[in-house]
Amino acid sequence: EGVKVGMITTLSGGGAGLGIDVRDGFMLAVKQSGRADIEVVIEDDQRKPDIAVQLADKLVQQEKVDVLTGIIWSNLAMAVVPAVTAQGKFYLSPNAGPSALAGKGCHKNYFNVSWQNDAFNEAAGAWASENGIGKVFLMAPNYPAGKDMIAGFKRFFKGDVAAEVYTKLGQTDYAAEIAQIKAADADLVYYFLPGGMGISFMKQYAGSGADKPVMGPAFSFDQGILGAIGEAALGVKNTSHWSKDLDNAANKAFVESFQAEYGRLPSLYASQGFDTALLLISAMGKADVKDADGFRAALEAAEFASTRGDFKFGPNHHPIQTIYMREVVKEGDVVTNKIIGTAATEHTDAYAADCKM
Amino acid sequence: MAEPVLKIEGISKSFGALKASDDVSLDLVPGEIHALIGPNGAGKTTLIAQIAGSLQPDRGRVHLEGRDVTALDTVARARAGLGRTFQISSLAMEDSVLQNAVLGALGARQKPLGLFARVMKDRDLTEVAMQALREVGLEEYAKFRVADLSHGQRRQLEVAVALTLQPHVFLMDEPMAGLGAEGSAQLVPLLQRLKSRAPILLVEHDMDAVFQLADRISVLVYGRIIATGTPDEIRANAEVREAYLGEEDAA
Amino acid sequence: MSLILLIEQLLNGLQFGVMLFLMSAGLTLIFGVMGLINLAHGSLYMVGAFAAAGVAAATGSFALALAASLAAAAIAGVLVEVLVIRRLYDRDHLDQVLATFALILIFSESTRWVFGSFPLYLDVPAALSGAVSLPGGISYPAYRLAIIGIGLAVAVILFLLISKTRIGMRIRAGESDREMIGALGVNISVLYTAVFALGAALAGFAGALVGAIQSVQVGMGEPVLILAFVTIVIGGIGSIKGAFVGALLVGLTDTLGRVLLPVAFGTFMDPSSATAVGAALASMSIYILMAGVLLFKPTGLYGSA
Amino acid sequence: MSLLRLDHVSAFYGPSQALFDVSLHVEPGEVVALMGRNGMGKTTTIKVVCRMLKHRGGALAFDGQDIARWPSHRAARAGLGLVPEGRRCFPNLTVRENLVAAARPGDWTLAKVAELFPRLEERQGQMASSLSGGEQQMLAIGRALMTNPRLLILDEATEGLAPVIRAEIWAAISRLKRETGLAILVVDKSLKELGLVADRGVILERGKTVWQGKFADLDQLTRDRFLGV
Amino acid sequence: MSREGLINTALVFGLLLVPLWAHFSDEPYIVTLSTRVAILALAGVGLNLALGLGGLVSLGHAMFFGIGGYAAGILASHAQSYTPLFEWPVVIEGTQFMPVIWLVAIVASALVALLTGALSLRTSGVYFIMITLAFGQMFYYFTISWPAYGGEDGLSIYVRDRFPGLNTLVPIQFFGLCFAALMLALVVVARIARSGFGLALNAARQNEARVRAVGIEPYRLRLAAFVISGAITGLAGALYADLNRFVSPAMFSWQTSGEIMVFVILGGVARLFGPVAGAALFIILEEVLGGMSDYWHIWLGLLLLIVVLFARGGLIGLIAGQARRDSAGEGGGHG
Ligand SMILES: Nc1ncnc2c1ncn2[C@@H]1O[C@H](COP(=O)(O)OP(=O)(O)OP(=O)(O)O)[C@@H](O)[C@H]1O
Ligand SMILES: Nc1ncnc2c1ncn2[C@@H]1O[C@H](COP(=O)(O)OP(=O)(O)OP(=O)(O)O)[C@@H](O)[C@H]1O
Ligand SMILES: [Mg+2]
Ligand SMILES: [Mg+2]
Repeated sequence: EGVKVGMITTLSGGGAGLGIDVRDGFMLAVKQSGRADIEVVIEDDQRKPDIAVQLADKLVQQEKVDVLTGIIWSNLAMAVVPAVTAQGKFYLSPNAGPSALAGKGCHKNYFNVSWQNDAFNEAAGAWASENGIGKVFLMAPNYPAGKDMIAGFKRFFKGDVAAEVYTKLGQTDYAAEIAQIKAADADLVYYFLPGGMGISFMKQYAGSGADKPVMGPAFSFDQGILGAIGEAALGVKNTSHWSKDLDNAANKAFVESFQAEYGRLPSLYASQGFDTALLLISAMGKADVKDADGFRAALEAAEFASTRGDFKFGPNHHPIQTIYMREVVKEGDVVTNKIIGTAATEHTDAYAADCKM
Repeated sequence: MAEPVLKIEGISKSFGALKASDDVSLDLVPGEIHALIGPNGAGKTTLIAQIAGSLQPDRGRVHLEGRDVTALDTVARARAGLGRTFQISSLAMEDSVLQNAVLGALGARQKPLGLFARVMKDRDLTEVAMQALREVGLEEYAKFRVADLSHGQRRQLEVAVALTLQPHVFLMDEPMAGLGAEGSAQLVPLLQRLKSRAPILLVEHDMDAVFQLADRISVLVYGRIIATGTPDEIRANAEVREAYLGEEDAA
Repeated sequence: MSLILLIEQLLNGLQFGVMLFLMSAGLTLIFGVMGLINLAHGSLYMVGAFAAAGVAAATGSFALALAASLAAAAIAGVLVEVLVIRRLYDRDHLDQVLATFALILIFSESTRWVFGSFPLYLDVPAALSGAVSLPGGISYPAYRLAIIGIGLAVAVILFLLISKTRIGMRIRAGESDREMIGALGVNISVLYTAVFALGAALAGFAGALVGAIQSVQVGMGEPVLILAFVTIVIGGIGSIKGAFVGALLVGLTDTLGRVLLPVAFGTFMDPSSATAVGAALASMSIYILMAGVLLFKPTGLYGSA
Repeated sequence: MSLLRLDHVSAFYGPSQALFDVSLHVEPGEVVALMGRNGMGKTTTIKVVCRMLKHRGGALAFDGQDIARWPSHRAARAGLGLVPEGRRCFPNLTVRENLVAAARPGDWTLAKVAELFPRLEERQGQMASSLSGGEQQMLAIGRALMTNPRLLILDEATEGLAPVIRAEIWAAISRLKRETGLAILVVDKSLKELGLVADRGVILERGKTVWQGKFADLDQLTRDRFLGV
Repeated sequence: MSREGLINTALVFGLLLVPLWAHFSDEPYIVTLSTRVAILALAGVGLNLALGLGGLVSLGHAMFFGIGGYAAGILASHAQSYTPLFEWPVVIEGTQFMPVIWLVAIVASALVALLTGALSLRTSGVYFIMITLAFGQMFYYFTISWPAYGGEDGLSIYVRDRFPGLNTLVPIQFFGLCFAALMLALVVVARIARSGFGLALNAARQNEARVRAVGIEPYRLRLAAFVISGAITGLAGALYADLNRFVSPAMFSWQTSGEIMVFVILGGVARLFGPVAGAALFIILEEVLGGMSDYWHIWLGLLLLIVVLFARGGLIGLIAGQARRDSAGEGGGHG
């Protein structure tokens, strides 16, 4: 008995790059597994929550899929996940881990294969404290995910906060904030500005004459983005559970085969898509998807060779994993990330305690 | 003389340095046609606009049937009984001729407009409207879109809409402009009849019509009234002849 | 907040305003002067940025990149005008909205098709990278100063073109009565194609200039489009002067709002809710500004009815 | 060779036919009056001549050239100067700008127009939208003259003008005719004045030419029948 | 019956029969899609009243759509968590009872329309477009950064709200509700269009001075039209919230306003059934093209372009073949 997977992800419009990477990573793993009994129905949510909800309805009601996956954005996940898990479907998150779904809103059929939103930030906070950072300047867009990220950093950071600035979602000019940074008394600038916002900020920061070191979660420094920022990002530190130079066999094979298949370097998102498919395949080997309890147990066991090395689930079905500190370097002509240390080992998210499954 | 229906006192209006109305006083008594003539740019339309309320005078008052309406806006003045025709046709171009006339009747009724009842099925309104169209000779065109009318026909409709308002005073800004001889010939007796219903303040450059129709004529030059009198007096007035009529017409 | 910082923020506001002016100049030209609502203006902006990024990557020259942005956007403008826009002048605004909305879809996805889904690299030229010191101890990015200069120059040239030249008169005449200006012997189609190309080129130029310090990616045009509309509406549609004043107002309001509002709320609220509330209000500030201006001046600061 | 020649022209507004069979010609230096009651197709004929409305049947020539397929700006450059019905000044331009926007070099200059209509010179910097009706009419005539046409087309050019000004305009038209030999096609309601300047007359009735001839030959019967006078 | 009448009848039956067929052949997604068409058409019907009849090109109707949606979302979330909405001055509880939710949605959006309309209607033309956009954007940014109801994450209604006598969770039954609401709105708008109010409103769009001169104040007409229009779109928003069992600030975004407007223009401005035809076509295109390639927006764009350029008066204008209001203006000419 095979498994029918419904993938809702962003394939058109702004942010399509992330969805395409998740899809490509996922499909690569499916292809490599050689299993003919996995059927994947892929739908484009255009990054619109209402479309995502309707696609979920379609996949559940009409396509009768067993497992859903693919969503990139927290707000879309919040729209879709509760509804589909309530209908008895499994949801495997290849990206986005809103706190609500890790804590009070956790569900036995919801598995996060990427990270809880706060994780990278918590690790960064811990790392900053350990490395003698006394005062930070914090910045994020003024929306829930932005506030979560900053809260995550502060949770593990023991020093002082020089200033906390929330910017407009989608803002492109950061001159005013950079002036504040220059004037602020801080040892480090920590920011979360996903997508184009981060690119704009980093380019403007580099040309501004400001010299405070910069750090952030991996999202703002992933491969797809580094290409656009270029050398302006050199030296920036960022936290991630994955990097293409991670030294394990699974990852090496993944990086190589991804490049061979698609002709580009894999991104964080591609690795997450890949791992998500591996998890699914590992569970299929042990139980039939129609046997929900058995299949769930198989998922919980998470016995697959993750690209990030060791992988296991915590009690709220969120990963317990090592988070690394990376630095942006130049390798030949390519600006890319290199692991320089470990920010947190066996990191567990802060919401597990609230989760009553 | 009877109590004036419309009375304006000391109206002044400037645009920058230009005095478009300069202390103008004028009245209109029941049953008369009072023609306002004067060179182009003398301030006739500006004066009409101030009487109708679309332009506020700098100074001066407008009384309608003894009531001071200076503070009222266009809408309120229309409701108080001022019926205006525009110098440049001002109609709902996509609507039919009849719809334009019904709109007038609807406004004149001064009741709530109605949200759900079919207005074109309202006998009271359509009858008033058709009557007005008949009077100007447009009844055959009732179903035409205004956009499909010729220029002259639009002028006729402009008058018809004013009729549907059943106003207490007509303000007519060049109703003859653009009408051919035939149209003028039709309009002259109509205005003659109308004046017994409500007096008419008539702005017109068609001197044949003015001398035929007017009971009184006021001449406006550079925003000032330089003469008021019967047609014969005006015709004989040297100043008017020089400023406006020219020698030939006066001859 | 220190005085120096405040001055620097004022400069930032000015600079943001000039940047907005560059984006909106072409829009107000096309929108006000030709009476056409061109939602695809943002797409032309994007075309310029992508062309610049492509050429910069191939040649390494920023000057060539700027030239390419002008050329590419102008060509795109001519194509769009000839194939689509010219059929829309006689239509009402709604058809223009729908058609140019369709153009956005086509432009965005075609660009993604050609260039992929990832942002492109475009950086400021070496000569203008880094900061210069201004009197008073302010260090300010050289590139942003250059933007201010270019924006001012464009403003002056456009203003003269529209208000003082015969071409400008014809364009404005065509706006109020296309048929009539044609009947007087002016080939308005050619003129309009040229104006549209000029507007497009300005958009593309702005896209390249701004792209160097922001991100060059698909969809970059849409937020800019809204901002540019806000700008020209505040200034009064069709008025180059209005676009300029509007841009400065928007730039200053936005910048100072971002900086000052959180501080202001901080005086009577706890810091973290003050920053959140302040930031929320700051993100609405330009819309509040626009609504406010329109309430007192229903046709914008320099608009005619 | 006729300066302007229409042979059996027909024209439509959407589905409805407005011109059925219009033939007329204007010779160089000649003033032709186009007459007819309201709605008979005078303006439509003029729109066809100026290429603002496409005609469907018949032939159309200006100065011996077939202009049937020309766009309006080309016809204008060939020498057609239009004073349209309803004035159509550019409201968002100043008086001066209205005059110079489409001007072409020739005898008519700003100074000469100012001489003809001193009022326009006084109002130079004012927006055309705020001109009085008559001032706009003067502007429209001035604007057409500034293009230095060979055939001036006047559609109700004296509508709404004060008698003195009207007389001035008629005088100006006579002068134009006499001194410059400009050909003129004129639509007007006032037969008396037309009689003073027009060499020939053409009468339209329901989109057809029903009478053409020396203006002097226009008899009372024809007037009664087609013009309602 | 006129050609347009036939099209309208066909649209009603099409919109009714397709989901019924889908229901019986177990294609629930098609029922959902039809429901979406009905709801978006309803939003468009609201806008069309302001836009088609009144000439009020509002780029802020997402505001009402969002308010309707949030009315539903907020009431339902309070009902689900058993926390009152207000405790002072009177205790107001949340509810999952649709009629109450609809009423709240209609009243709330009408009130907001009254307020924003009273201010916006002082401007006209493009300025009106932009000031309505501004109000919409204010709501958008407000909801994004307002944490109480989820901010950008939005708000889930876990179980669809209830309607007495129906099981709203069954797609076809919920569709029935939405369809009924759409039909009701169409009847209301059709009556308004032919009423004295409609005549005057329509005339005010064409010539404001004329309407004033007959003693009718255009401002009030427009304000009334704007309020009714906003209320209808607000109702659509409430239904949309229940369709998705989810609301988010995206409902307030200018793109939503734009899409509603696209439905109206696509179908035919000022045509009673224009929004219905437009919404149906748009959703069908989205479904059909969406499956074809990652770059399907290109094809969507091209199709829209073809419709505007070659089908004047929108889809209905194309089929019904009558000249639309502006097209008879000056006849042919050049260009
Ligand atoms: N808004 C305005 N701004 C400046 N000047 C104006 C404005 N409105 C009118 N004028 C001027 O005021 C004068 C009077 O104009 P008005 O339209 O009242 O003239 P009129 O007597 O009706 O002339 P006509 O017989 O030609 O219609 C004109 O010189 C005109 O240019
Ligand atoms: N834009 C239009 N669309 C449809 N029909 C029109 C249009 N313009 C004019 N018509 C019709 O064409 C016919 C001729 O109109 P035209 O304007 O040529 O008349 P005219 O002789 O100039 O009359 P007038 O003396 O009133 O100006 C009229 O019956 C009119 O109803
Ligand atoms: Mg006048
Ligand atoms: Mg005519």
